[in-house]
Amino acid sequence: MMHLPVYVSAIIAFVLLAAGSLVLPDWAMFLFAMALAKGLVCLGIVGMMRGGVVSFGQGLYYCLGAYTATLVANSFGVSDIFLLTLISAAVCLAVGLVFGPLLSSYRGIFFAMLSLALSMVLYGTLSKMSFIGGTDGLNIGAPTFLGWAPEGRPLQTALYIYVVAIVVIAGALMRIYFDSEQGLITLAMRDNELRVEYLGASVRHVMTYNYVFGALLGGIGGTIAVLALGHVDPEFAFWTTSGEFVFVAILAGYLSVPAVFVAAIILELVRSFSNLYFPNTWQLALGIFLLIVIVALPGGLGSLIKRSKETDT
Amino acid sequence: MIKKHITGALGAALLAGGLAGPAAAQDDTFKIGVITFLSGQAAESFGVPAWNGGKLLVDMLNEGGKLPAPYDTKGFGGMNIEVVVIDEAGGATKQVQEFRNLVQREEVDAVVGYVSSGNCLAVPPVADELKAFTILYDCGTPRVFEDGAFEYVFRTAAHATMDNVSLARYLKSRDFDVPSFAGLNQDYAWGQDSWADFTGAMKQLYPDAEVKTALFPKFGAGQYGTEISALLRERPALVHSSNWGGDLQGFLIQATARGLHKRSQVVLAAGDHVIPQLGNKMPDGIFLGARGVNGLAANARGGELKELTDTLWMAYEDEYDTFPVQAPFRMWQALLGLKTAVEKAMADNGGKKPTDEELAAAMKGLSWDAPSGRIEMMLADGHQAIQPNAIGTTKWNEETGKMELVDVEYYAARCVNPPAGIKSADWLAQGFPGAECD
Amino acid sequence: MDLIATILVDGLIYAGWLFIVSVGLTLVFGVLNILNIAHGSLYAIGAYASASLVGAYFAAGGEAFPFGSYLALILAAVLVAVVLGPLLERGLLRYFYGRDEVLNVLVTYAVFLILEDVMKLIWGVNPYFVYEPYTLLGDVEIGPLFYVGYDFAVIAAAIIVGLAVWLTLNRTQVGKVVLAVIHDAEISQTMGVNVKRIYLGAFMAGAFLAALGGALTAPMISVTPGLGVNVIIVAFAVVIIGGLGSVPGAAIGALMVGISRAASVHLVPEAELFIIYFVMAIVLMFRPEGLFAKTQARKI
Amino acid sequence: MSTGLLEVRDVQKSFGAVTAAKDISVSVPKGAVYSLIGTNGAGKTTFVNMVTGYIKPDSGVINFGGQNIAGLAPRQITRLGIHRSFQIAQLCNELTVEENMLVAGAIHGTTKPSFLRPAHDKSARERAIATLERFNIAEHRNRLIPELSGGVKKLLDIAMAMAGETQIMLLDEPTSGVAADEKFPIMDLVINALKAEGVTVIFVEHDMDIVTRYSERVLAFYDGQIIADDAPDEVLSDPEVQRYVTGGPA
Repeated sequence: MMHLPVYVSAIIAFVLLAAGSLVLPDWAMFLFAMALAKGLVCLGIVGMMRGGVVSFGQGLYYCLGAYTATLVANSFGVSDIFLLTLISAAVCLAVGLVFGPLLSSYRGIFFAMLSLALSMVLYGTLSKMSFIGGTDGLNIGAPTFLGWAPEGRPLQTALYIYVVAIVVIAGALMRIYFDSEQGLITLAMRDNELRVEYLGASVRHVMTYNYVFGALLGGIGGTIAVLALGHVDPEFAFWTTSGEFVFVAILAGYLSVPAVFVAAIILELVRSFSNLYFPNTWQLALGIFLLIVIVALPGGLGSLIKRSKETDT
Repeated sequence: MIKKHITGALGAALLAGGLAGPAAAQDDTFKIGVITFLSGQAAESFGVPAWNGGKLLVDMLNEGGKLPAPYDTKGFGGMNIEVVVIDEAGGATKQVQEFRNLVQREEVDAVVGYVSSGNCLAVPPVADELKAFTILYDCGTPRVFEDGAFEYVFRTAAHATMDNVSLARYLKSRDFDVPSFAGLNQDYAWGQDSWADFTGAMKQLYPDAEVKTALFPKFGAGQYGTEISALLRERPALVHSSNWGGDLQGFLIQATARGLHKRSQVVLAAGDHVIPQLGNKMPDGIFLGARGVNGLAANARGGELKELTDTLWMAYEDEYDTFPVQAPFRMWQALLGLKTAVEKAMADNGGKKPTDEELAAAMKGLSWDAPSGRIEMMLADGHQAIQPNAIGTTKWNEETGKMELVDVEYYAARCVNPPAGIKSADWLAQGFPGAECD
Repeated sequence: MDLIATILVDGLIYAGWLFIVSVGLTLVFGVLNILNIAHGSLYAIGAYASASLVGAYFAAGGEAFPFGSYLALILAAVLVAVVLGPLLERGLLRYFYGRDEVLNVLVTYAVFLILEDVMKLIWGVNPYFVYEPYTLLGDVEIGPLFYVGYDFAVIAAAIIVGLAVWLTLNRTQVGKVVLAVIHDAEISQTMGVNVKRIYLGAFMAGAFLAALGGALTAPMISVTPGLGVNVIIVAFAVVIIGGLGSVPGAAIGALMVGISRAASVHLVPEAELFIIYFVMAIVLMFRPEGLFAKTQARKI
Repeated sequence: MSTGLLEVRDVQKSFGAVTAAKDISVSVPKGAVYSLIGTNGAGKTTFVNMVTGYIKPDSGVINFGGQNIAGLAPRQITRLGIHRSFQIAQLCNELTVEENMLVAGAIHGTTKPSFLRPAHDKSARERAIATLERFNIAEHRNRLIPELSGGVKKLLDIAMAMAGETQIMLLDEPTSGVAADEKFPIMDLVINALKAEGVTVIFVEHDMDIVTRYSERVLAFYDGQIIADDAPDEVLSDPEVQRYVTGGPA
């Protein structure tokens, strides 16, 4: 069990991913940037999965982050990507802190459904608000980077590097958290809440932490996605969007952090190419792919990568 | 760090598979990316009929000599037309991604697409960023060019304000008494905007009419029992709806069964496309438009464009056993506009395949004939089309067993569309300044 | 007519429809512990099948006895259950029993995606209509309002379905066995219950009810692609409100949603879209597991 | 009767029509070893559950170190120093023995559980292994829970409860699910380890040999009431106890 320290693997990951900006064609760089942004949201779900719950409503924060960034950019003329990310993250953190304690006493399908209901309420509200575009949504201009306003390929590259940096930092922090004492308590709670409560730890607190981290990551992911995309609409909070996030999380499993981002990229590629080659039956192709993944990889991609524990009893 | 290697290898393998995109189009072919609904609710009413019509046109153009002049030349300026079709379902995020893929991976020469106004708002900034020539062929929201300006993006169909202004004018010209009216529209931007446009136009033409309930059932609701009860209770003289597709069919079936059309005049902003499916289940005496002189209204019009209209009509009926409604007409006006622009650009550049810049320059302010009438790129600095419109009344012909459109009124493009330089909402609020009606 | 009476009648009609589409979902969850997103697809397939079957009935000279089309409607639902029930349950779902609930939601989501396209491959994208059954039962005049007799037939169908399910579960031998399986599948197995058969039966019943909902709705709508998406989310809300796995819960949930929605359309039309989530959020706030949920067994 | 570490006074609890605890009053002095006997449903586990916060009594007072803990959450009671083990060992099946112990250590460390400090820290592991060694199960440290024998599971369950500053330990049937020949060795191990740390012990037991051998005082439960509270020999020779609990003279 020799492990490189987290920061070393983070630097390696950053260099490898950043090198992509030199070789990837434009469309792929965009696809990767989107996939990584969505991967951040999924990483939040993975954090909750470690505690035994799955949010079917992460679209709430993805959408909230994206709308916050767009409204701030459009009403106050803020275009700096760092500032926008910070503001959206702060808003999502605040909302997460409100809903986190509320949701922390729900488990299983009820947690999934209540989180879904919350995101559907946002979806419904935004759809009704025609003064901010209603169902058509809003556009947001290209971001600037501390005063630098690139266009074309440099813009794509800058955005991509930005996403990569955030992904690597968030990934490393989550890895540290997963391996920490709190992280182990989360895993224990997934197994046996009663035990954890009778050891004197609050299951609800742990649930709340994980939910709030998920909210934060969801908001950051949504902000980056909207800046890359240039457009946000209430669909960001629709249940099918959240469903995709859950799918990526399940595809990745909860063992490995890099697997989350690999899974996100795989899903984007599969979707894009099935769209192109089977325009009439892409949903069928996607559905079959989903089933194959669930059947063939019960522990997720991460279980392929991570050392497998001896479980023969 | 074994996991890094494996993930790296996996990524690389996927990438290698993914990056090997098809080669760029040859100089003797013109490749267009077509995005339209192939699944979901808009597939049946718009996406599929539009592309059914488009396919016919592309085949006829590639063969050459199948259409009346000036469209009797082969392909686009002699180039063969090649098409990549993408499903529009799946939301704006997916569409922006697919747009990039079409332009950068498939290297299409032009993109023609988008029914959903959300997608029409999301795509143009990207099109400009990529400098990719793009035609929005169907969507209705005025916001595309009223809230922004785009170099490479054109819309070859009039925006939705026209539909509701025409309806109000139709009521007025037929001296229809409207003491009160109510609305039932789908709960998303299209329905909300249509209702706002209709009430705006009515305020000018029927300032005393009382506005009763405005219902916005969920998109795809299917069940309108409660809404119909509300409309029956309120007894408005007129019920406005911009519903389309399954939502419109469901509403009409349920409303007709409960006699709503006998109590209130029903007016439909875009109702023509359900006629082939509903047949005599569509009650007589409904006022409806087709978002342009499309479908039955175009067929009844005759005149100079009869030959072109008949070409579409007959080819479509031959192939699909039903007559073309609004969607294929709009696809034709987009593709014929593209053909005109390509050929104009080639005349200017000495016959080479035009670049996106040359195409955009040629398209700007262009006008051309389509089965739906003269299309003029009049608004938004030559990027937004206006076109004539028509409203008619449904009447079932027992002898032929077909639904007909009677008492059709045709409106000149400049009568029901705002002039350049004014937003449609302002144009409505100010009482249609600059409207040129015959 | 009084506004309140209108709201009640409209609400009841909608609730009847809601109950039929959600009771199958709650039954399948109760027995198999699977929250089936593909329930929406089964609903849509039921609508298509009934459109085809009723269409065929009239094409074969059914005009002579138009009421036979109601049999065709029900037969369509039976067909869907007999063909797709075993295919999905034996062919796929049984491999996922006992696995994580949320994972199983994803499995059925995949089935939902697949079935969406399969429907398109079978029936194309053109709409199907079978309005004959809708108008056969004549009008009902209540005060100044007209209703269609069929609306009340849907309420009747909902009551029959509810009673049938409840009586089967609580008053028959089969029902007792099913309840035993719901309580503890493993123990039932050791006591000689053929759990496999119960699972298959329950899933087929659920599929039948979903398809029946679609079949009964088909005459009042145009059957087009995308029908299933909207149904599933409403049905989810109803069963969550009522408590997953509870038949009376589905009935109460349907009534609550139906009547509050009708009130909203008549009084505050702007709120219609929220009302269902609003009711759901309120109920969950006070009863985290829904109104009629089974209490969870204690661990010690 | 008011010097005990744990003072239970007039505690009542009923579930619907069933009375699970009727006027329960007990005083347990510091360092004592008490056992609870009674048939199933007599109220022993209800007593344990009320003291540890799993069930809230309808009325009455449970005093611990001068504080009424009736109605507090299990977590809060645990934090005060009252720990328990379970009839069915409550362990995390997907973790190894050592990791289970690390969880307990992380929660009861000198500082609050950290988001940054690695759970598998060297010192944390050393502490975990030391505790495992005290209960003689260190050799199993890298195995997963489902691979363990019933006895080892019980020991781990108790070892985890001992990670904190335990003052009172309630053992709910420590020898149930344990092979017959392991029962005495396990009880020896557990009682000695607990006594060595001065922990007050209350255990629920059906085996009267274990009761007489290990406990200083016995509480006999019948129908939600305590029918005897005395030294083991006295209680076991009590005719009422013989009639309702042990089923005949011992």
